[in-house]
Amino acid sequence: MKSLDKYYLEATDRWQTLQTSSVPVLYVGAATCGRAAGAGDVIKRLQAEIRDKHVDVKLVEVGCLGLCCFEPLVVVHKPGSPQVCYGKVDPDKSAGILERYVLGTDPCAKWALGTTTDGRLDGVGKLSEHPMMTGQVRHVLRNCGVIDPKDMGHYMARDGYRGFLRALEVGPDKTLEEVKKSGLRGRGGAGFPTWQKWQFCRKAAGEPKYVICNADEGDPGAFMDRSIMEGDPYSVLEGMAIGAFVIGAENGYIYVRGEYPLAINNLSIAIEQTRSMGLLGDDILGSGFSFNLEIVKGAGAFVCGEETALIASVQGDIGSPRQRPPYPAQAGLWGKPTNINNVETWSNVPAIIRQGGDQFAGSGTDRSKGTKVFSLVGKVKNTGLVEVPMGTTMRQIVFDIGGGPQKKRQFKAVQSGGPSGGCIPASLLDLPIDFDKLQEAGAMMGSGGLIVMDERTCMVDVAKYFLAFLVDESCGKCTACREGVAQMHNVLVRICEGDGRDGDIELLEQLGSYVKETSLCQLGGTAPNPVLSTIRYFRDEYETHIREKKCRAGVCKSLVRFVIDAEACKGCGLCLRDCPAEAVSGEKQEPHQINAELCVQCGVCYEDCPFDAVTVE
Amino acid sequence: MIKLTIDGQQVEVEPGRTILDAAKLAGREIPTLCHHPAVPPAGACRICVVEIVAGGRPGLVPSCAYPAQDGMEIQTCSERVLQSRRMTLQLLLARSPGSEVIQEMAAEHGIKEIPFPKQTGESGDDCIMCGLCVRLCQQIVGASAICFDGRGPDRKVSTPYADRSDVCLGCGACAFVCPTGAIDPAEYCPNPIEKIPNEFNCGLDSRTPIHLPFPQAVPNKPLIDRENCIRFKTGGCGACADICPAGAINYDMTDEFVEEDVGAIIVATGYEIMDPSVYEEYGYGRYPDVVTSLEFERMVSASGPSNGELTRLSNGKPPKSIVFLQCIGSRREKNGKPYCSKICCMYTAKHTILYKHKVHDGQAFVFFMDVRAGGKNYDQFVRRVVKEKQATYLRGRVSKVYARGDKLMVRGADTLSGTQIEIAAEMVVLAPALVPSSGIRDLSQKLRVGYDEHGFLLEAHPKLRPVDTNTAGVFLAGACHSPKDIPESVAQAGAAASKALGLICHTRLSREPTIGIVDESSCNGCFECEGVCAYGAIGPRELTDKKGNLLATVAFINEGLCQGCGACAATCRSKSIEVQGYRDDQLFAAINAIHR
Amino acid sequence: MIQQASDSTDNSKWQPRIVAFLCNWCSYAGADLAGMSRFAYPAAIKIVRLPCSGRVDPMFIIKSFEQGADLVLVSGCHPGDCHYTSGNYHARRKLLAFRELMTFLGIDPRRFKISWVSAAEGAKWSSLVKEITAEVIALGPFENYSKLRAGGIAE
Amino acid sequence: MSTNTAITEPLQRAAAELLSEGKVAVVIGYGMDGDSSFSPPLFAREPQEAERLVFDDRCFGNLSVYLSKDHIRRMGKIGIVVKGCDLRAVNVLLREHVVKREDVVLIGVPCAGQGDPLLGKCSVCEQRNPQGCDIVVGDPVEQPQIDAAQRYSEAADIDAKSIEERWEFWSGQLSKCIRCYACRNVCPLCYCKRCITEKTVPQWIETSAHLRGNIAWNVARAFHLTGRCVNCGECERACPMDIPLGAINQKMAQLMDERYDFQSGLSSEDKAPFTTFNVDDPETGIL
Repeated sequence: MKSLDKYYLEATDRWQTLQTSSVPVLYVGAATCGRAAGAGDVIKRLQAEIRDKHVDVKLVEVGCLGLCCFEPLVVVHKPGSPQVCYGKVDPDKSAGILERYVLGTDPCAKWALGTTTDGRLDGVGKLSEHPMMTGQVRHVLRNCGVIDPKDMGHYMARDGYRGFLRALEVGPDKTLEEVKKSGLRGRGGAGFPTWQKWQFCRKAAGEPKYVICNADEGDPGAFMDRSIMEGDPYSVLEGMAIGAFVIGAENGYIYVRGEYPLAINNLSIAIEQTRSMGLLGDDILGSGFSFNLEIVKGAGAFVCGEETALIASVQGDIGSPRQRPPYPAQAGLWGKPTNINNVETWSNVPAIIRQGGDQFAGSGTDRSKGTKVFSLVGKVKNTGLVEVPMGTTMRQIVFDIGGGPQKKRQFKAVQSGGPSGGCIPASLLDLPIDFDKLQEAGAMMGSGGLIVMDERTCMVDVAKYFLAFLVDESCGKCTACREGVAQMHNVLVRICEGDGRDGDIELLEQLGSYVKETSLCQLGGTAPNPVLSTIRYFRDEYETHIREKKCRAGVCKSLVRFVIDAEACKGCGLCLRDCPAEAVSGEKQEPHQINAELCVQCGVCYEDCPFDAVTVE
Repeated sequence: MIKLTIDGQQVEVEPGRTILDAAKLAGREIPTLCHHPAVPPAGACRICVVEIVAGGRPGLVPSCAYPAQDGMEIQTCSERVLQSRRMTLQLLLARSPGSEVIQEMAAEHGIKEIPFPKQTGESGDDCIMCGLCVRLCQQIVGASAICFDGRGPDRKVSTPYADRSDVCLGCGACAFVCPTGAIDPAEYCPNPIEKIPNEFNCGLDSRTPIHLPFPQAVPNKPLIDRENCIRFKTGGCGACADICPAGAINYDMTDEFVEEDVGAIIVATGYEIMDPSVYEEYGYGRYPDVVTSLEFERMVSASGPSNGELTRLSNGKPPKSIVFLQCIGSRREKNGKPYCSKICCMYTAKHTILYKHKVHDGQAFVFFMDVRAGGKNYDQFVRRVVKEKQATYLRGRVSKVYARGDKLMVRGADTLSGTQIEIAAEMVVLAPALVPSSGIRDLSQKLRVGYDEHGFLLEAHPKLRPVDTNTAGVFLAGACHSPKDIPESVAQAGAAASKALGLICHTRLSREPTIGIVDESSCNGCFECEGVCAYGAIGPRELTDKKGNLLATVAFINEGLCQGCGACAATCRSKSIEVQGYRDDQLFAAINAIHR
Repeated sequence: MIQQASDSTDNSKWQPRIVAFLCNWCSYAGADLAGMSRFAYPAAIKIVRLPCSGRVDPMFIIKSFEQGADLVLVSGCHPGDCHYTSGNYHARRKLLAFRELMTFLGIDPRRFKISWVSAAEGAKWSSLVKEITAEVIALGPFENYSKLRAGGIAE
Repeated sequence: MSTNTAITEPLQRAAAELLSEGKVAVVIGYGMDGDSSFSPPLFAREPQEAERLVFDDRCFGNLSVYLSKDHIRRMGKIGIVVKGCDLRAVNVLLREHVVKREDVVLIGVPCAGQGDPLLGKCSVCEQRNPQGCDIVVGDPVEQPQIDAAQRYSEAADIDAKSIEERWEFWSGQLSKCIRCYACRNVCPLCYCKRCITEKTVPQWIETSAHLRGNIAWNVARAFHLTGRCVNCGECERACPMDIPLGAINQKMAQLMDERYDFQSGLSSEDKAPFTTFNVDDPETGIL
């Protein structure tokens, strides 16, 4: 076998020189979320500053560290002192940091989140001790935000492709054994043991075989896969190469949704570099194993996250699922055995092969091993990517890492698993993150979206939102999902418009169980989960909507009347100024009133009132 | 083989068969909507779900698409299955309230009303999106003219950009498989599918391009009507060839002319009935309930368009009163046929009995001139019809049939009571004149058989040789000679057959001796006779002296071919040819004898 | 009512005499049918049966006139119906040419008629004969030829 | 009487050449005879006899009459001098297999018309330059355009009379006929071994010369020449009783031309009108 030691040596020392650069280096988080927060302007400003000041400072664009609420992030490497990660760096701050810290000595501690390498910097704690980072164990995300996603050398310097080389050495059987020992289960949501899935495909008759990476990630509010692909695309490629080697597939596809252009770009660059390195293509390193990878862009259909619909889409047909069996392992892409895994599943594989399955099995619960990346969003202080070992409780994620609800609001529930998942009320916060435990609670790990909701969220409205999403995204092929979900949505719309009737809840439950049982694919199979779980834990809210025609959370427009509580109102006039319908009246410093006829229930006053004087009647 | 239990019953099926196939074997009825044997399954409508109790992933699965697996235990109507089916039907009823198929199925499953608002959308909402038509068009017919448009509840079947399709073959297969009849290919099909009227049932129902000509056809095999068959019109489809288990369909076969040298020909081309719409007073063609006796015969026949159910063509209800009008076009000097069509009186009597079988409380009337019941037991039959009140016989002609409300007023004379009579009828049956089948004139000219002005073929002699014709070897049988009923036709057919056999069973042929003979001494060899001989019976013959040198070339007549017409005799200037029996001297004597 | 020779013309004992050459398959059978159907027609007509109208030779017609025929009729099958396919077509050419020749020579063409009568046209045959007989009575005896019969030399 | 030297010499040379080369056994032509009113036929068997051949305006005879005679055909291949009208007769003989084309050598002579004054047939002649001959002697003469009215003028004169006048005319003319059968003997197309008038069983045509027999004879003759007579005029010229026989033939020729668009003798391949038919031939006057 051709050896890559020469490249490894060269890459490692290039990485070392960067880490111990005698010249200051600024790592700017330039993933999609970073750019959305303004990283692009920061980079331009820094470049201008460096040019004007004629200083020798290197700028490196890196992926996303996952601390979305603190975007844009800049990590500063100043020779002689540890790397410091600064948060919410707008262009001015970035110039300030450059001037006062990089060129000066003031570490601007108030903007710093923490140091990322060893060593002390006065006034600045360690980033790992930052509340959002403490509970996290970053295996899948270890390179994200650290390496330059367009430079394969960085990845190789941090043991990139070592797993794949080891697999080539030990052969497919041993590799599969390692994956089995690791207890790795599918991160797409179903949690099916990965080694068993690979074995089905490996044993199935039929040539050629295919491996596919499901990077459709259709759940609203889920962006873990995007960050992995943008920050560390090589891990996905390496994982797929190992999987293909075990299964005996020579062709692989990465099905990325069209809405991730940056991820597609970084992946293509990674593929190009890996191929030129000889780690992709025919007869890799003379091992006799050939593996070619291609990227297929999705056209924005949530249903294409389902494996048979995805396969149909790759084949160029309409993305609509088909009845199974036969399962894709027996007859998938063009009727040939095909193995499909999620992005996060593939990117867990290299570490398992590199460090051995036992090391991976060391973390997590007895039947859910390793870590899980969540995208923590919603009404929580610290939103962003959270990678925690299996077994961490929901409370730890929401309160410790997430910092609890915003604006001193009351925590109500957390929606886990997106449109296919269920909601977890406060009473179940101590539920550990575990495939089976979540299933029992009527929720679902799903791809990892966690949407935190506080008392200002109406659960009926949330159920309606997810159903509306599913009505649009249902492929429309089978009656159960097409008609069932639509009718459930109609019922919820009725309830939210104040036309709820007795028996609606029972009807929703009956329809829900029907759609779950009778739908052709898992989109329909899981569509009722949001409704069933909200009914299970928040039945009272449904009843108030139906009987009292009231929405306590102030969300369902036709069931809401905003009233100003005279004692609490300080007469600051904020609501009067902002009310679009001029329904608020009152003198300065005096309690204000809302004219019910004019009020259009837009909720601006209810949201903005600093003193929570606006109440829902 | 795969063994599984369906509702407790052991069944064995080959691998690859579905649970539905197994259930059929076990005699269990499972409703299907989006399933059709000729189309690959999709499991879209979910009406056929059954419950896997053991031996597979437990839960509800669509039996039409789920492969049977060894050791499976299936419940086809467990409570869980029925609940799911009821909900599916309720949802479908909400989506397509107007569809009878769904209403029927829902009623069968005990669904009274549904908890969902019924969709009131525009027409064509009978489509339950089962996708059969699209799958058929893409995978079987191969035209891919229609596709799914859109996603979710407002997904619909349409052509690309909802334009008229330029690939649709117009085969109508999608309409054929559509479970609710929601698809109307005419909307997008460039060559619209016209309904093909079923000729045998007088166009009262329609038939498909590949069809049995008529129930008792011999051989009883289907044929392909090339004008309407899509394969020949546009080269597409070919579904019949795929489905035919015997592989008997070969599109390359074409009609071919088969030439047979035969000893005898029996012409039995039968009859057609005259189109009574020429007589506007009876309203045929204007009122739907005025029908011909042939149409009536088909309507009351079990293999007819309505499987023997007699209903009015206007409103589909059984006719409570019916009037039979005789001699429509027959026995008429002006603008009609002067002859009696002979069989109408008897079949009308039969029709009154058939009518009473179909409509017990109905009343039949017959307007007649005189009942022609001359056959064996015929008159007794008619007398029984009259005596057992099957029909009221009114001797007289009908002057007019006109509509009033939903009834047909039949105004005629009853000469026995000497009064005008008007009957409110719900159906009027005309007994039109019999005419020879179309094309009889070309055939008879080809066979050189005479025919009268109505087109009936001429027998050699009405009394002495009724089955022969003037052309030797051509015989007549049945209505092509003159109107006659079945007993007479059969008798005449037997006679014709025996005559033909008599002709061809001998080794030598005896014939009239009237053939031409050449007087070689006076023949100039100009061969103008050869030009006029229609049978090519005249050829050259070389006269040589003993030493073999040619003296002259004279005409020679082949006795086998010569028919004795005498054209050559009239053309020969030197009178060197005589026709035996009509020689010049004989005719000369005849002319002289006339003047003695 | 049999049409008797009317005695209005001067030579009261003159009986019109018509010679008819009928083709065996059509006109002769038509005449036969007329008889069978009891259609009456004048007896002035004397029928000579030929296999086909194509067998008729102009000499027959001249000989008939020489023998005292006041009118000669040739009747055959309708075109297309000829039992021998084309006999009546040849006859049509020859006989029409012959009538032109008669006209040219001054012999009254009305005394030579051609007709098509099919085997089923019994009625037509009887009305045809009635018509021709009436015409020949109107024309009177065929003087031109009757004189010839006497001495051969026109006095 | 003027000898047409421009044609006579080349004619003599051609005939001598044919005879000396043995291409023909005899050359039938017109011989020089100062004191006769017409140039009699000449049978040149030796080359030197060819000098006696001549072509002038008195070569009335239609030499094709000899082609159907057995004793002449037995001589071998025959060379024959043919004017335009004679050639049409030869074409009819070829059509009726009387002689084979390869047994005869046609020597065509352009003819500006015979007789002084011009014969009737020559004034309406449309074949002054004979076509399809083996040899053509002399240069072509000018061919005037003749229309149908001129061609059938004789017949038209008689047609103009009333039917009684026609009967008077023809009964008078035909009663003159003495049944000498000169017309039959001189006509090239009357080559029957046994003529119908000689047939006695039955005797369609009475042989005595009374009007009745004569009418029958002339009807038979006219009918036998319908669609064949090429209007060479020999019958009329030969009739001792000067009966206008040509008019009858001309009438029948006019009928064939008008009705069936047929002129006899223009080619040897066409079919005689009475031996063929057309489904939609005219049917005027048929009951």
